Amino acid sequence: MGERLLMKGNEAIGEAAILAGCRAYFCYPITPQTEVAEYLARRMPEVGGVFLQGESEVAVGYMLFGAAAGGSKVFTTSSSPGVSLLAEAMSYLAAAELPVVIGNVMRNGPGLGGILPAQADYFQATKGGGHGDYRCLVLAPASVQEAVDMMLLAFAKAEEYRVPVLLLADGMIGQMMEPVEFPVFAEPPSRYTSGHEEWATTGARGRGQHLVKTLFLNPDAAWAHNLKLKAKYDRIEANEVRYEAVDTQGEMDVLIVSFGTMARVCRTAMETLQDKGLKVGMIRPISLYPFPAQAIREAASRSRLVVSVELSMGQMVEDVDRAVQGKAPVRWYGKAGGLVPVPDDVSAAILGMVEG
Amino acid sequence: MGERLLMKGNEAIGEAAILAGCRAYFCYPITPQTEVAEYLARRMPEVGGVFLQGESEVAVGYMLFGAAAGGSKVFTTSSSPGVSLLAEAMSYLAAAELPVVIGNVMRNGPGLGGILPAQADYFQATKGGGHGDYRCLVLAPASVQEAVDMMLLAFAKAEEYRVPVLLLADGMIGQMMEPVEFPVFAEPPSRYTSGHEEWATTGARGRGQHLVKTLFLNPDAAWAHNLKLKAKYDRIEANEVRYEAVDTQGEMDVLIVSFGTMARVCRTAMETLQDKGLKVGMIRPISLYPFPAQAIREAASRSRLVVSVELSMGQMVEDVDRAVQGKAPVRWYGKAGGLVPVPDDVSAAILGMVEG
Amino acid sequence: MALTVFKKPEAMSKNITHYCPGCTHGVIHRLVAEALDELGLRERTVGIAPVGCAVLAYNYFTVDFQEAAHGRAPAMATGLKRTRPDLIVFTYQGDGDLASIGTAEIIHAANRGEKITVIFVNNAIYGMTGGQLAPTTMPGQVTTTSPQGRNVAEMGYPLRVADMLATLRTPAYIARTAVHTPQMVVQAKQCIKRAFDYQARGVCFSLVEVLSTCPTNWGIAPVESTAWLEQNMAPYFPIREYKRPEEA
Amino acid sequence: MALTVFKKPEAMSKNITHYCPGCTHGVIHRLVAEALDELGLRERTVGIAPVGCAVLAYNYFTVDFQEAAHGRAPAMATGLKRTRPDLIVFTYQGDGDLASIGTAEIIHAANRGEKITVIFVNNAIYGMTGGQLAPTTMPGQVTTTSPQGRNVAEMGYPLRVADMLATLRTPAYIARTAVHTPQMVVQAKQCIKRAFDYQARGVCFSLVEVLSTCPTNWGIAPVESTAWLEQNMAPYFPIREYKRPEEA
Amino acid sequence: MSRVTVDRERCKGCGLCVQNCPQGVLALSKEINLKGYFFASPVCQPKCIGCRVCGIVCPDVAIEVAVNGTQYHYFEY
Amino acid sequence: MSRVTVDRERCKGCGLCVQNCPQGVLALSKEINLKGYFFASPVCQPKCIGCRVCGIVCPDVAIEVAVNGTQYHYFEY
Amino acid sequence: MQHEVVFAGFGGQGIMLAGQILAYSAMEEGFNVVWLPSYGPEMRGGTANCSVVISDRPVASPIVPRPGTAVVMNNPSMERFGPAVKPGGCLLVNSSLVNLKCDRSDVKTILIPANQMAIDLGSGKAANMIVLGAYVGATGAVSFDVLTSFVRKKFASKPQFVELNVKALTAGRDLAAAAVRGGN
Amino acid sequence: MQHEVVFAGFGGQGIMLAGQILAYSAMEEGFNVVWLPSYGPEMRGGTANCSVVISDRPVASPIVPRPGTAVVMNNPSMERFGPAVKPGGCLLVNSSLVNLKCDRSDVKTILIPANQMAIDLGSGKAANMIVLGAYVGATGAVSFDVLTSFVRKKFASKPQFVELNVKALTAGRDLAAAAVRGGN
Ligand SMILES: Cc1ncc(C[n+]2csc(CCOP(=O)(O)OP(=O)(O)O)c2C)c(N)n1
Ligand SMILES: Cc1ncc(C[n+]2csc(CCOP(=O)(O)OP(=O)(O)O)c2C)c(N)n1
Ligand code: SF4
Ligand code: SF4
Ligand code: SF4
Ligand code: SF4
Ligand code: SF4
Ligand code: SF4
Ligand SMILES: [Mg+2]
Ligand SMILES: [Mg+2]
Repeated sequence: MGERLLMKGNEAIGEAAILAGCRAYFCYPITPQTEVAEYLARRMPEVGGVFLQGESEVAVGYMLFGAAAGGSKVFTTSSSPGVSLLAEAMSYLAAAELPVVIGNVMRNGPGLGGILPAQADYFQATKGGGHGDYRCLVLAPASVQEAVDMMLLAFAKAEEYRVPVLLLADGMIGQMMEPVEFPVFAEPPSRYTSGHEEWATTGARGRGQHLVKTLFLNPDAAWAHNLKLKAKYDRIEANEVRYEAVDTQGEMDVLIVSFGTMARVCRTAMETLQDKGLKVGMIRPISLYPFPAQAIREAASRSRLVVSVELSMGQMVEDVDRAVQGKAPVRWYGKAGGLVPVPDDVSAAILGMVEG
Repeated sequence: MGERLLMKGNEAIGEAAILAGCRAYFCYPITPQTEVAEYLARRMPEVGGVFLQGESEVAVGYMLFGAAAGGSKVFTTSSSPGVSLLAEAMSYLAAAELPVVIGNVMRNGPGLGGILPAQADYFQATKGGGHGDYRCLVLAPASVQEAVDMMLLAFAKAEEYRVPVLLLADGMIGQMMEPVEFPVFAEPPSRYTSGHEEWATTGARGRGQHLVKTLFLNPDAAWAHNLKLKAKYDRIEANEVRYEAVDTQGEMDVLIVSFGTMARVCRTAMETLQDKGLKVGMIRPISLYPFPAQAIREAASRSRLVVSVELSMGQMVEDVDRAVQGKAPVRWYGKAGGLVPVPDDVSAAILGMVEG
Repeated sequence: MALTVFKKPEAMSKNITHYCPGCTHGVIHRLVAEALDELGLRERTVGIAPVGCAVLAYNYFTVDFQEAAHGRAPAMATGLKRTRPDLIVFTYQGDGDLASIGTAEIIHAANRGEKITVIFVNNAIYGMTGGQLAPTTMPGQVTTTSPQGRNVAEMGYPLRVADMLATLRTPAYIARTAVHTPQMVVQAKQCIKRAFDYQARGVCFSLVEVLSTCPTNWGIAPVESTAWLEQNMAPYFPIREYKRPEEA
Repeated sequence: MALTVFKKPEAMSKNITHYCPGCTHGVIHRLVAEALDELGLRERTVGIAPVGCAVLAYNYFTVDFQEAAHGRAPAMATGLKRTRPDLIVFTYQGDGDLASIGTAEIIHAANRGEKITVIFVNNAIYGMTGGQLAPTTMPGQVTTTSPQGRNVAEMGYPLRVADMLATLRTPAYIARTAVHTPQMVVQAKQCIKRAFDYQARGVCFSLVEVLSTCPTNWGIAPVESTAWLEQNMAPYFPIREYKRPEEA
Repeated sequence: MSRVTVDRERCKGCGLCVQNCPQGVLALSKEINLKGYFFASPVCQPKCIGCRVCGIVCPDVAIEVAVNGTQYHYFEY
Repeated sequence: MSRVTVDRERCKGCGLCVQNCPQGVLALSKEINLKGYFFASPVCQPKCIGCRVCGIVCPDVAIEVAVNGTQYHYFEY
Repeated sequence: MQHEVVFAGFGGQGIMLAGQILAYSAMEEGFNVVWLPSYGPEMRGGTANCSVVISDRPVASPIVPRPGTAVVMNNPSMERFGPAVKPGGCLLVNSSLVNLKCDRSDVKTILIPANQMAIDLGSGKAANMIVLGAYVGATGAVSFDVLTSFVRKKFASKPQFVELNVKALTAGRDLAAAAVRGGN
Repeated sequence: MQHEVVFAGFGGQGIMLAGQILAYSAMEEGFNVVWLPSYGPEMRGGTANCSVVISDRPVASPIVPRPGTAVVMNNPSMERFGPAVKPGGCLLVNSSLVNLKCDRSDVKTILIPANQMAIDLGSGKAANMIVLGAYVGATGAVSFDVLTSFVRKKFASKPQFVELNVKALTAGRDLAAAAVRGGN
C-alpha cells in the first residue's frame, strides 16, 4: 500500500482506473461525477493514455465499444440521466462480450431530477436498462477506499468474464473526501485486455478475420449466443457474490439490507437500536448483481423482520423480497430526491416497524 | 363493433391510435414495427393529424414530450434497440407526468440481435430502463384484437394517471394478420388530453405560467414529487392489475405463467398436458406492471409447480418467483434469439419438470 | 413628469436570476422578453429551457415553459409546434447543449424547417457543470477538461454553428450576434426580434447565435470578459446575418 | 498467355452478397477493397459496419471488422483509432445511419479531425428497413413514410452532408462521387484511394460520399436506377471534391 | 433631467454598467449588499443623460432609467 | 483476344454489364440460375476488347476479364 | 377443421402475398385465420416464409412447427421445411429452382415448375400464384371460387394483372389436382 | 473523540475550501476524517455547504444531521443550520451578511464580521479563512499550528496568499477564542 491521501471519491476512482492499467477514458461531463473526467483530463496524458470528451453519452458508449473491441482496457463515468443514454450501448457491449468498466455516480431522479445523491438506478443497473437478455456485474462501494479497491476488481472481472462491469456509487461516494491508500504493484498491469489477441480487431495480419458483432440473424445462432451468455451469467452468479454481514449471527429482531453510503448510515443506526436492546443485523450487498440472495435468505430465516434501506422509493427491496421467499416480512425504508436519512431517521423508522 | 377486417397487428395498432383520438405520431423506422409508421404516414394526414419521422429515437422521445406537454395525445412505436434509446426520455416523461403511449414491438437481442420476435425487454419495460424511481403501465397483448383494445385502454389510462403507458408486444403480434373488429364511437374522442387546460403549455393567456419540468433542486420538493409519483404508482398497483386465468380452479400439478403470443402457444401445450392427465392451469398477465402477483401467489399455493414460460432467458420468472414467495417451486422455460417454442416443446419441457 | 425609459419587460418575471455576476445570460433573457413584449407574443409563447446554466430560465419569464433534457430542446419544440401550430415556440440553449449532445436535434429541426426560434448562447464553455471543453471552446483555451488548452490537433477547431446551419438548403433565418457591448446588445435585440417575427409570420425556422460571457469559468472578471470575447471569440465567430429566408 | 485484368480484389471475400440485383453497394464494397489492396493496407485495416443494408459488410471483406449500432460507427471508429493509432479504420455507412440518427457522431468525428475514413453511401432512402424517408430523399420522392412524396414545406430539403462537413474549420478530405456509370466508378475509386491515403499518412479525417442506387426501394429496375440517379440526385448533390486538407 | 436607479439587492456588482456609462455616473459602492456584493450606485446623478446604456448592459435588470418629459434618443432600443 | 467470364451463380441478372458494355458482348440469358435470376453471359465473345467496363460496373464481382498478352487500356483503373 | 400451411422461399418471390391472399379468402369463408410471416434482413433474395392457420375454432398457437402442407420455392426452404411437414401431409415443390430431393415417403410431394410455368404464362412474377393455386388444388383448404373472386376484387384496378393471376392460379390448381388424383 | 462541523454559505465564498483545509489538517494529525459537500446548481451565489467529521474511530455515517458546530455565512444558511446545531454546540455567524437572529439559548453563538474583517485585511476573499480560524479557535478540533503549517505547505507557491490567509486564520482564531473565553 502506498501513502495515505485525502482524496475525493471521484478523483480516487480516476486514479484507480490508471492503477488498473486503463489508458483510455471517454466521457461526457455531468454532475456529480465530472471530477473523474477533470482528474483524468490531467492524468491520462501524463501516463500516455487517451482522454477524450465525447459529444454525448450515446457516442461515449460506442467509443468504449470501439476501443474495447480493439483490445484496450477502457473506462467511462457518468451519472443517472447520462447512464440512461448508455442503455443501448450497454446491451451492445454485453452482447459483444466486451470488457469495459462504467461508473455511475448516481444523482436524484427521475428526469433531470437534481444533483443530489441517490441510489435510484438500482433497477436500471441490475435488471438492465437496455433491451434483450444481458447482465452487468454491478459493484457498490461504501467508502472511497472501497471504491478504489473495487475499481481494480472491476477491471479484473471485466477481463475475466468479458462483461461490462458497473461501479454503482451514490453521489456521496463521488463527492466525499476520505483518506485512501492505493496498492502498489510490482509490475504495472497492461493497458490491453489479456487474451485480446484471440478476438480483438487489431488488423488481420497473418490470420483470419476478427469480427466483433452482435447481430445473429440465424435464430439458432442467436439462441446459441444467448445460451453462451446465460452460462457466463450463471458462472458469475455462482462465483461473484460479495457482501458484508454485520452481527447476523443467531436470532435477530431485524435484519437490515442496505448498500453504499446508506449502509454506513445504517451502521450508526444499528448501534442506536442495539443500545435499545434490539437484536439487529445487517447484510450489505457489495455485488448488487449477482445479488447475495442466499445469504439474505439464510439470515432472514433467523430474523423477525427484514428491512431494505435505500436511497430510492424501493427498488432493491424487490430483490430482497424475492430472496427472503416469505421467510420473514420484508419492508422498505428510504428517501429519494436527494434527501439522505440520518441515522436517527433510520433507527426511528425501524423501531416503528418493529413496534407497529 | 365495426366490420371484421384481416389486418396486420402493426397496422391495427396504428388504426387503434387514431380511434383513440390520437392525432400525433412521431417515429423512427425499425423492424419489426415499421408498418405502424408506414400505416400512419398514410392515415394521419387523412384525419388531419401529425405524422413525423424524427431523426432518431432519442429525438422522438422528446418530440413526444413536447407534444404531450402541449396537451396532445401522442404516440410512438419502436422495437428493442430503439426503445433503449428512449430510456432517458421515459424517465423524463414519467417524471413530468406526461400521458403518452409507446409501443415496443420486441425483437431479439441483446445488441443488434435480430428482427425475430422476443419478449426479452420485460425487465426494461417493467423495472424501468431509465434512471430514477418511475414506472410505466405495461400492457401485453396476445392477439391483434387485444392489441387494438389495449391501445384504447392505453390512451385512457395514460390520461387518467398521467403516466407513460407501454404496449409491450412481441414481434409476432406486430407481424401477424388476424381478423379484427374496431369499436365504433358515437362521439370521436378528442385529440387533446382531457384536463390538459390545467397544466399544459398552451400560452399564458390570461393566466399564470404553466411549467412542465422535471428538475427539483430543493430536496424537499424532490422528495415530495417522488412521494406524489409513488402514490400514483400505488394507485395503479391497486387498480390496474389485469390478467387472464385459465383452468386455475382447485389443486394443480402445474401453474403456467406466460404472456403475449407465448401464452397462446402455452394454451395449446396445456391441452396436450391435460390430455396426459395433468392438472394444468395458466395465468396470463395482461398488465406486466402492475404485475398480478396476488393472483399468482394464490394460484401457486394450490399448485405443485409453477413455470414461467417466456421468449427470453428468464426475466418475468423473477417477478413470478417473488410473487410465489416460496409457496411452490418456480421454474423457467423459454427460448430467446428469435426461436419460438412450439406447443410440443412447451409440453415436453413441463412434463420433464414434473417428472424430473 | 418622469417617464421611465428603461425597465424590466413584462415577459420577464421579478425573480433575481441565479446567474453569476456579469454573466450575459441575463442580458439575453431580457432581450428575448423585450422582443416578445414588443411583438405582442407573450401570451401565446412557450419557451423550452435547456440543461445548462439556463436550466431555470422559466423562473425569469412570464410565459409558459417546458424544461428539456440536455440537448433535446429542438425535438421538444418540434413536438409542440407541430401539434400546436398557433403557438410561438422558442428554445434557449447553450453551446454544450446545442452544439455537442444536441447536434442532431438542431440540425434536423433546422433542416426540416420547423417554425421555431432558437436562441443559442455561445459562451465557449460548459458553464453549469463547471467549465469543461465545449465544441465552441477557443484554440488554446484552458478548461477543466482541456487543462493544457484546447489542442486543435487533438480536439479540432471550434464549431461554428451558424455557419454550418446556414449551408442547409431549407429556408431559414440564421444570424450571429453578441452582447458584450451596448452596441452589440442593441443589434442582438434586432436579430432576436427578427427571428421571432419570422416565426410569428409562419415563414421559417430561425436561429440567433449570441456570443456570451462566462466570467466564472473563464476565470476573469466580468469587465474583462467582454474584452476577452471581443479579442478571442469575435474574430473567429463572425458577427453577421448568415441567411434570410427570402434569399433561399 | 491470358492475363487477368479484372477480378475480385484480395481484400474482398468470396461470399456472394445479400444485396439486391443491381444494388451499387456491391460496387462500392469492391472499390474499398481495391483501394486497400492497392495501398497495401489490408492487414492493418479495421472496418466498422453500419446498421443498414451494409450491416453484413464484414462478410465481404477479408479485414477485421466491428459491427456498430445504428449511426454510431464514427464513435466506434474514434474509440478504436484513438487507442490503436497504428490501425487504418474506416466506417461504411448509409444515409439513414450517417445523416439521420448518426448526425452528431459524424459531425463531431469530422470536427475533432479523427484520423479515420468514412465511406458514406447515399441512396436517398432507408434501404434495409424497406424504403422510408431519409434526410437525403429527393423532393417529391415517394417513400413508405412519405407516401405523397417528400414535401419540402413539411420535411425540408435533402441534407447535403459533404457540403455541410466541408464548412468545418478542421482540416479534412471531403468529396462526393457516384457509381452509376463506369466513368463515375473510376472516379469514385480515385476518391476512395485518396481518402485512405490521407489516413495512412496520418493527415486528416476523410469522407467520401458516394451516390448509390436502391433499385428495390426506388421501385425501378437496376438499369433505370442509374438514370434516375443521374437525373434526380446528381444535379442536387454536386459530384466534386469539396475540401482537401492542404487548403485549410 | 434623467434619473438612474439601481436596485441594491438585485445588483451583483459586476461593474458592467460602471464600465459602459458614458458619463461616469455610476460606481461600485464600498458597502456590500445582503449577498455580499459591492453593488453599483449613482455617484453623480446630475451627469446622467438618460441614454439607457447602463440598463442595456446590466445582466440583472437592476437598473431603471427615467427621464423628465420626452427626450431625444441617440439610438433605437 | 480478350475473354470475359461471368460466374453464373454469382450473377443476379441486374443487367448493368449488358447496359454498359460498349461492344454488346453480353446479354441476359433466357435461363435462370439457382436463385431464379436470368444471369448475364457473353453472346459475342470475339467482339470483347477487354475494356473491363462490365467488371467495373458489376455489383457482384461476377465478372472476370482476361486478355492475351499486354494490352493498351483506355483508362486507368 | 384446421389447415396449417407454410409458404417459403426467397424474399421477392411473392410468397408473403400468396399467404395473405389465402388468409383473406379463408376469412371471407368465415374461418378463423392467422397469417404469420418470418423474414430475413434482405430486401431481395433472402429467405422468407409465412404460415397460415385456417380453423373453425379460435386459433391458440399461431406457430406452425409441423405444417400439413409446405410450399417450398427454393433450396434453403426445402432443407428447412421438407423435413417439417406432418406425416401424411403434402409438400409442394417449385421444381424450377429446387434441385434438392426430399426422400420422405410419408408425405405427398408434388413438383411444380412454377417459375417456368409463370414465364410461359407471360410473367415470371406469377410463380407465387401458381403455387397458391396448387395449394388450394391439393388441399381444398378454401374454395377455389372464393379465392379467384377475392383476387378479382383485390386487384380490380389492374385488369391484366387479374387475368394473369387467375390464369396462374388455375394452372397451379389443375396441376396439383391432377397430381393428387393421379398419385403423382 | 468526534467533531462534526458544517460550513454553509453561497457558492463562491470559499467555504468548500475551508472545510477541505480542515479535513487535510485533521488527517495530518492522524484522525479519521470525511469531508462531504452539498451544492446547488449555481456556480456563484447559490447555496452550498460541506460537512467535516473528524474522529479517532472509523467514521460510519458521513452524514451530519446535527453538527456540533455550524459556520453560517449567509441568511439562507442561518435559516437551515441555525436550528440544526446540537444542543451545547456552537454557531459561528458571519455577521457581515447574516442579519437573521438565532434565538437558541442552548448553543453558543459567536458573531464574526468575516467579510468586513477580510476587507480590512486586504481581500474580501479571505472571509473563509477567518471563519475557519474561528472554528478552530472555538473548538480546538485540530491544532492551530498544524492548520497554519498545512496552509503554508499547500499554498507555498503563492507567498502573499499564504501570508494573507495565515493572518486571516489568526484573526478568526483570536476573535473566537476571545468569545469563548469571554462568554460572548
Ligand atoms: C444527459 C446529460 N448529460 C450531461 C448533463 C450534464 N450537463 C448539464 S449542463 C451541461 C453543459 C452545459 O453547458 P452549455 O450548454 O454550454 O450551457 P451553459 O451552462 O454554458 O450556459 C452538462 C454537460 C446532463 N444534465 N444530462
Ligand atoms: C436504434 C435503431 N433504430 C433503428 C434501426 C432500424 N434500422 C435498421 S437499418 C435502418 C436504416 C438504414 O438506412 P441507411 O442507413 O440509409 O442504409 P441503406 O440500407 O439504405 O444502405 C434503420 C432505420 C435500428 N437497427 N436501430
Ligand atoms: S457559470 Fe458561466 S454561464 Fe453559468 S451563470 Fe456563471 S458565468 Fe454564466
Ligand atoms: S434494399 Fe436497396 S440498398 Fe438495400 S440491398 Fe436492396 S437495393 Fe441495395
Ligand atoms: S442612463 Fe446613460 S448616462 Fe445615465 S447612468 Fe445610465 S449609462 Fe450613465
Ligand atoms: S450592471 Fe447591473 S448587476 Fe452589474 S453592477 Fe451594474 S447594476 Fe449591478
Ligand atoms: S471487357 Fe469490355 S468489351 Fe469485354 S465484355 Fe466487358 S465491357 Fe464488354
Ligand atoms: S452486372 Fe454482374 S450481376 Fe449484373 S447482370 Fe452483369 S454479371 Fe450479372
Ligand atoms: Mg456554454
Ligand atoms: Mg440509405
